[in-house]
Amino acid sequence: MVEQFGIELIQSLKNFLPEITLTLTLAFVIILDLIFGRKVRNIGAYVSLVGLAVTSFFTVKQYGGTYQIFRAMFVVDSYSTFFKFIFILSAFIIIVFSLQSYELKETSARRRLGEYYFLILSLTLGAFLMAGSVNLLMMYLSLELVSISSYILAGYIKESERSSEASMKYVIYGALSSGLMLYGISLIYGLTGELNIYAINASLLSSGYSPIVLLIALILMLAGFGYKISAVPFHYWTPDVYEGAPITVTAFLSVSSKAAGFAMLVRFLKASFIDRTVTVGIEGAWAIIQGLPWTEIIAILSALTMTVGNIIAIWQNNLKRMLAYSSIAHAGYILMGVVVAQNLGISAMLLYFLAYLFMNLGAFYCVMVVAEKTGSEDIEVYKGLGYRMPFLGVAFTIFLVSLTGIPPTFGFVGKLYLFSALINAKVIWLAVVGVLNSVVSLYYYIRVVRNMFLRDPELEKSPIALSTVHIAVILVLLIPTLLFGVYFGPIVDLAQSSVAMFGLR
Amino acid sequence: MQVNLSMFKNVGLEHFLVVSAILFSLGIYAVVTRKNAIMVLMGIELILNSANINFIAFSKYSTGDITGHLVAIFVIILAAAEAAIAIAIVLNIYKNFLTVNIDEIDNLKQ
Amino acid sequence: MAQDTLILFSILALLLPLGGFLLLIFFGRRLPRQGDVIETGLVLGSLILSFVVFFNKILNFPEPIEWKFEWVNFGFVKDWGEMKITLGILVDNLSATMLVVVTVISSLVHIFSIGYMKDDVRYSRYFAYLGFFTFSMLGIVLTNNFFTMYVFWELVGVSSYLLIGHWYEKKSASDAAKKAFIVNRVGDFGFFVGIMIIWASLKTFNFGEVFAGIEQGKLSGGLLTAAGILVFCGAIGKSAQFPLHVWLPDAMEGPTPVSALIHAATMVAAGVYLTARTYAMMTADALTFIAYIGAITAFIAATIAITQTDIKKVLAYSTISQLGYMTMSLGSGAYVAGFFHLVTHAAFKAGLFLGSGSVIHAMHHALHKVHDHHTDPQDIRNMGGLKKKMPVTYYTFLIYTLAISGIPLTSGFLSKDSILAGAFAFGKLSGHVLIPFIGFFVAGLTAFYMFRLLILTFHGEPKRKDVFEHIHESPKVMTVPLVILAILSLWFIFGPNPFDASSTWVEKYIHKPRSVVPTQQQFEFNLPVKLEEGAAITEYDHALHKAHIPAMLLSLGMAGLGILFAFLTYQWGKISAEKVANAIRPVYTFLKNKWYFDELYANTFVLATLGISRFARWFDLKVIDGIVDGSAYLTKLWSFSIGKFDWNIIDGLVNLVAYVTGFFGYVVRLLQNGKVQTYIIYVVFAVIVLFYIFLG
Amino acid sequence: MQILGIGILTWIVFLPILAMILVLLVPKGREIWIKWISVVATGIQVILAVVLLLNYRYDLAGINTLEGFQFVEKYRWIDVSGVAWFGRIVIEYFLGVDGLSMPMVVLTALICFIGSIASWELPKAKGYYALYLLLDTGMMGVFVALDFFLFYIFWEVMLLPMYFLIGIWGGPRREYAAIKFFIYTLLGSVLMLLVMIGLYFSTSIIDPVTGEKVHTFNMLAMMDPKNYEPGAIFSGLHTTWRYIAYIALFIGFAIKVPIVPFHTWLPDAHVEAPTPISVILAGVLLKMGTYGMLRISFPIFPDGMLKYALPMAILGFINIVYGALAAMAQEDFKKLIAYSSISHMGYVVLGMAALNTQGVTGAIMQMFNHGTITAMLFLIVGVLYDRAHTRGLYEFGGLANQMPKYFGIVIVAFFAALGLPGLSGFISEAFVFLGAFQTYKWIAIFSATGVIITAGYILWTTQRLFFGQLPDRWKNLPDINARELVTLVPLAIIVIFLGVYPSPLINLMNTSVNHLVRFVSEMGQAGGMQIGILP
Amino acid sequence: MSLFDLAFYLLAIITIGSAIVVVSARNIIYSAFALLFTFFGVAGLYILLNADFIAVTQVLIYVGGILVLIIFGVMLTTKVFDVPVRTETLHVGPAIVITGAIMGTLVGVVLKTRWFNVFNVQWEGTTKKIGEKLMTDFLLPFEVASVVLLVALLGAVIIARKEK
Repeated sequence: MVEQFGIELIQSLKNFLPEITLTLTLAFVIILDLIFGRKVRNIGAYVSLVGLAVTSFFTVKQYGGTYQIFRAMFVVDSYSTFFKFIFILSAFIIIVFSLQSYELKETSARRRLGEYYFLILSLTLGAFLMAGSVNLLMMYLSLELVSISSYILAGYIKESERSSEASMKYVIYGALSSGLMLYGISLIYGLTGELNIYAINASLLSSGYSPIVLLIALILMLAGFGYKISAVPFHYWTPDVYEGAPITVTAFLSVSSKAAGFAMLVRFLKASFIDRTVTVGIEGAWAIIQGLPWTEIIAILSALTMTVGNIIAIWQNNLKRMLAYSSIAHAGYILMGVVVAQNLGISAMLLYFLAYLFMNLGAFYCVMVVAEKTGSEDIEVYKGLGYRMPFLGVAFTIFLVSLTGIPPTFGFVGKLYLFSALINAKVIWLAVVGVLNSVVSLYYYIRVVRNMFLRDPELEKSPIALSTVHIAVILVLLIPTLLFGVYFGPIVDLAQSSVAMFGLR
Repeated sequence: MQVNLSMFKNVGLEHFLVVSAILFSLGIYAVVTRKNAIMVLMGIELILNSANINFIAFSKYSTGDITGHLVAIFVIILAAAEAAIAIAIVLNIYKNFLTVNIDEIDNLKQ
Repeated sequence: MAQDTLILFSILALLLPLGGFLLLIFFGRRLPRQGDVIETGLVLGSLILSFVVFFNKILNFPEPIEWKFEWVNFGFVKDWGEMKITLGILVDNLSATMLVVVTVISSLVHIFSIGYMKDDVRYSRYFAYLGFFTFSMLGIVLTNNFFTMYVFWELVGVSSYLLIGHWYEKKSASDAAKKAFIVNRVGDFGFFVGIMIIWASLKTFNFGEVFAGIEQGKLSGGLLTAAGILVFCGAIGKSAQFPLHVWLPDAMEGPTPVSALIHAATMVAAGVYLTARTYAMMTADALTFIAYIGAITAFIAATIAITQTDIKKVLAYSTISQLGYMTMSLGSGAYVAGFFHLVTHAAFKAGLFLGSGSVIHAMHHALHKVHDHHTDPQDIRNMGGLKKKMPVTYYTFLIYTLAISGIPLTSGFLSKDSILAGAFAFGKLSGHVLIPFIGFFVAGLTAFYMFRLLILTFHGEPKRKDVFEHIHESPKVMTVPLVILAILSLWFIFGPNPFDASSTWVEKYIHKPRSVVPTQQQFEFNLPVKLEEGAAITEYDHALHKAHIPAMLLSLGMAGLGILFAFLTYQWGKISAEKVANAIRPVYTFLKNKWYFDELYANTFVLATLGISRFARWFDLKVIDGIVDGSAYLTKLWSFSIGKFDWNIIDGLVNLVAYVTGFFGYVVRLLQNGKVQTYIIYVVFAVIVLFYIFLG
Repeated sequence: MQILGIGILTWIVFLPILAMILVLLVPKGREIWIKWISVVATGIQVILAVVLLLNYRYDLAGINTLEGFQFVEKYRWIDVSGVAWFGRIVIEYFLGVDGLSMPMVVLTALICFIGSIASWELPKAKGYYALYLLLDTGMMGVFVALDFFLFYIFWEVMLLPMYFLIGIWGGPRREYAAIKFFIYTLLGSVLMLLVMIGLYFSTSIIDPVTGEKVHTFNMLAMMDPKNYEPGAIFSGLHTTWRYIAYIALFIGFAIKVPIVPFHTWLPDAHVEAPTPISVILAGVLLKMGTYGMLRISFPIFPDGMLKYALPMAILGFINIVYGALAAMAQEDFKKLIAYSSISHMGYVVLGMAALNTQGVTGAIMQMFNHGTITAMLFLIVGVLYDRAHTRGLYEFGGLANQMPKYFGIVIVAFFAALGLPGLSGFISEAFVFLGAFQTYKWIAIFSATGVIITAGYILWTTQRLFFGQLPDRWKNLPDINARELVTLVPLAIIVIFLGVYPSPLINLMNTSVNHLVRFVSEMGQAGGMQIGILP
Repeated sequence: MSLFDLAFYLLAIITIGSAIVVVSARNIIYSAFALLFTFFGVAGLYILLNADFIAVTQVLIYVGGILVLIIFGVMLTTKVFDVPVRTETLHVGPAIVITGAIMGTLVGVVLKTRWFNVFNVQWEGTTKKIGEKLMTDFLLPFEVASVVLLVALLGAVIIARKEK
């Protein structure tokens, strides 16, 4: 028994290489920082970049296979691998951001850079685990790992009141939601006697269950997920934290932890609450289990999320806060992909995440650069900016246009596929809400563009130079945003083949 | 809702669940009402405890295996970790604001 | 001479003036003498050509000659067949005659203008426009289909617009031009609707094919009548028939030769020509309508003319009344007579205008000499006794006046007499006795006011001695046309016998077209009845024949009376005009103010249109944009109540949505109060709500 | 036919993009190069359009048959070899012209060329011309795209450049106008997007290459009922969803046309935009709405078209009369012209609603003619505004003597606008009415009253501007200069030529038009529906 | 009424009563000490559910760790000695409403549901089983937990330590 378990363990470890690499990297980061931190300030960053590179190498090798490891605690499949790509990419980009972030340079944070990168990596590790875990306990653990890392990151600039306030709100809010989630888990455990989502599904189908308890459990768990993906009405922390946290962290949270939350949510719903015995007419559609209308719940959350996010965003004059609300709205869009309960929706969701990665990070980066040059995130400082730094102006415009979802940008393709999913599933009302929302969103995105180009600079008129690094980073984000906007075949292919989850069609 | 009066005799699963439910609610009450950040943390601890009671009770009565216990252990561990972080953050808040009353800490809004 | 040559000539006649126009409009100022000679020469050229065409047609070709070409082709169209529009030229006796009339008058006016417009600021432009007009007019004459008819119809409208507004520095001039165009547009609107009916039901514009189609019964009943009347609406506009006659008097703002050419001789007669062209498709009801319109017009205009004091206004109203005459005669079935009157009237009315022109010219210069720039050179109350100073003008003017009053030995006598005969017969047969009655009454009125004009202008003592000193006879270039026109207004031009209209070449060569209307829609007395002598003649022809002599006598009587009264009043002063006027003051003022037509229209149609258009604008700005913008008041109130909100960006449709979204945004935003525990309450609350929503 | 191995349509569409790149590369202080590059590029575009015209085959119909299209370029653009549960996704790069698009292509090339000359004096030339050329590509693409997705891309690509062109180079209220334009159009196009996706899922064709079932955005495929999958949202005829889709599309296009009551963006946009952009807006952009209806709404939703033909005709009537009346009350020259545009586009709508050869031919001719005429009008306004810096109609008078050449041109344009025979405007209006009358007697008659009102405000404007006494402040207004003449005279020539001899234009389109009319009416009648219920 | 039942009710009353004190006491110190009793009560309940190991862990970690931590927190963030440490409460009204709602719902559901209630296993000593499970099935969570603790540790230090 023991040696048999040993073999099993070896197998598991083989397929666990990316996570192991990450873990080792974060250990290295902290150690090397202790040793060389004085001399090479950014050693942590370089180490983590290398580590991420290695991780991505292993991840690429993993792509396509589906394994279940560590005694059905964790799976490796295309779905999780796709998300891992996203986490790696965003972590990579964020670290590059952080290398130039004035917030980290000019505050006490500069003395804690090693730990900063350590936390970035630990968050990424948590996200990896979230993407792959198929056991409620594992889900809870990895969620907590992500949360704890992000609490600290949010409050990373200790002396800044905004930052620490953000972290405090975050921790209280997060702790409560994870508490609710845990209670939900406990109910499910009681109902099915299982923690593994496949087993849960099996027992739900085999032996009867009380839909009421299941409903409570689901809603309580949604509180947990909803808080991670900041879906209305669990979104309240988002604007405050996003505004308070250092901008690099905000950008990171807006992509990585959101994506992780979605990865976990979708896997959980799809694995536990569908009826695999029934076959549906449409290819790639799932049958929902009896008595639990979770698609409706998600649909309502989605509509609420995008609408609320957009209409509040209209009011924001602080760019960071505006982007926070816009990220809420985007969570709403992405949820549309879940509503349809079809693989098409999931592929659309994956596609959108890729788009969202580039355009959102791009927008945040532009805000960061501007904040660095002008010292403010207020929309006022953007007046005439398009003439003071034309390149950034144009790039920012393109990112915003992409966020609005106007061709020929990647954002449009993402939206196109989300709406396609909805219409294919005949959920027209939500599609209409969606498109109207994207019109509404134009108001506040275009507001920035207007200030940049249609207004003349008031205080400063002198042009602002961008360093080559800035330009390079922007290009890295800009080129995909445009290229995939006109030629998205391969990406769509990737996204569609990445919906394959372990043990599911 | 009809409740069989026999419940007051032989204590069973439901009793523990009810206790945990009450603890849960009290926890939420604490989280919502108490101004002091630390009290809020206490409330959260109550919630976690209630969840734990569920796990243990279920694993005794419903599933009959030990899994619940393990979950409980991990929950306790995480509770500790969370508490540590939370307290640290609260201390930091205290450094910056010289108060730990959450409602006075609302610079970030709207 | 072959047919194609004939066609070729007529096309040339058509195009020469156009060439002149293009030449002058582009290079006018650089040409010698600003190109007036060139233009005149070209028109004379087309005059000669049209004479050639005329005689050839009359003598060699009894049948109409038509030349078609395919203009556009829509290809093969579902349930229509091959849809195409063919245009072309139709030369029959009618158009040939008209061709001559137009070119003659036109060239004479050209020549006259050389003198009259001598030192005008836009001399070349003036001649260019004249050329353009001649071209368009000839187009109307020569066309063989409704489409091009409409096209040239509008084009003459434009040229008249340009010429009326020739002195556009004067507001009155540009106003008159505008008025003329728009009023005409109203008529043309009807004309176009008529064309639409014809096209929709007969699938062709060509006159011949249209008539053939009607004969096959493709278009009949009320729709046919409607089509007829609607087409006639064009005539109402152009020929200034009641109720659209108001533009013509104002049109006198243009240079006098223009009035002579366009607003007396040719263009306004185009309406009559159109009615004659489409005569075959007119049903009985349509004809009655036409007859009454004509009669009413004739009467109204005549009554107004009595009271006018502006020499050109008098002539203008007489023109309207004469046009009413023609229309009436067409309506009452005297087809040939109507057209005949058109021809004769063209000559003497042009003459009258040119004569008045020469008077005005003289007056103008005289007034200029005495540095009097306030007196109106056109007001007959300042004239008188000009007979001695400008004899040529006077005697020619006299001949015209006799002609228009229908005194024997003049062309007017012949045509007018047969018109009245026609009216007489019509009244007798159809029972519409009002028509002949008005006819005769107006004959008298005409004689009266024309002689009033003549007397006041030329006879008696000059009213302004000082001016009178400087009056001179106009130069040759102006008097020669007068003489020619005077000759043209005599009987022998048309026929040997001054008392028998039927002996004239007009009556010989121009025949009433056979009606294609279904018999039940014709007057029964127009249906051919077999009489003993082989020829199929209608009851109407019979009555007409019998009506000649009485009509002649009666009309002579009326004219005589009119002239008598004129002399009694203005020459010998036996009757005091003032007394009469005072006696019937209300009537007098009513007539003096032209029956208040202008005021009526100004206060109804014009006002309404402007009102509606203002409303439309207001509606756009306030209501639609208001709905869109969210009305200003609310917006202000709102932005006041919620503090600063960037209305620049979220504006527009934008505003309504923004207004709504903004509202919700504001409400929802209030929830975001920065207190984490409040958030938590919401969350827990939401959880409970969600639960209970999905429980049921 | 190809140039350097690349299809001519690709050239004509993407030439401006190349020029744009060149423009962006031009170093600072070399503004003149930028101008020349753009003018030359657009000029070449015109030449290419002429080449197309010369090689155009008049006997091909197009509309719904691939072989009926000319200069076709059809490549797989996006081809997602599918996963089991979701067939293949095929988006084609599919260009081609037929009788509907050919006139529009010529028009676009011409107007863009003239516009680029007219833009000569504008500041910030680099940004301006870059955006201008991008806009050019967008418009040209819309008219030649035969793949709905491609069409949509081009459609949307125009938005942003237009927003900037109005917003940066516009008049005092430019921001408002720009955003209004942007929001309106986006609102319309998102509706279009939904319909497009719905169609995409409803239709599927057999891939000739692999023989498998393929979803496609190919418009021609969407026009064929056989390609609709049973049970799909838009399958069948006369279903509620199809009607809803038709209306959604209609609104999407109506906003561009614009049809009352979606028109209020137009006066603002036109008035605020700089002259060349107003020219582009009125000359080309408005046509895209009506073109979209002819190219997409009618053939794909013939049932919806027939069901809502009567309301459409009524809307056309409202446009004509309402626009004319509103124009009459304006005191700003440019605003007046803007409203006259609304009125004139009403003729197009009426003609299309008639759905017979003459009506549709008239409509397309009106699209072309209005393009040229209104371009002239806006240029004319521009000429005056550049000199006087005001557009108040009440402030002028007696210009006829001051600026005779200008007066001459204006008279041509004005008379063309009021539909004077012999000028192109008349022909199209006449055909529209003749066509409409066969279907809707009374609507046609009522609409014809618009002609009178038009005459009213045109002549009134002429009088205000040119007649009467010249105010002293304008004593030294220079007459129209050479560059402006270069922009105006070609248009004037076209207007006159087409007014006298419209056959070239008609022959260009009538095969296609006949085909379209037959196709739509037969398709619709298949569902037992026919047009022409007299109101 | 067996001894088991008696014990249960006793512990339940202790737990809930002290919990009520926790949430309602005005003085933080009181609530802190009430929390102590709650934890003990819960531990007792664990023993009733024969989860001996968990009970011990509860006592060790909660009482020995978390509670001490909390009290430290209280000490560090309130001036204990000069003024009595009071904390006000806010929006009690809504709080009572939602708490009542939740409690009612949960209790109701708990009592109404027919739970999968078959076993009544009596473990003697769960420690060994837990150990085995921990090393086999729950190996991954175990490792992850260690990472979580590491992160927490580091984070706490980062945030709490004084900047020099």
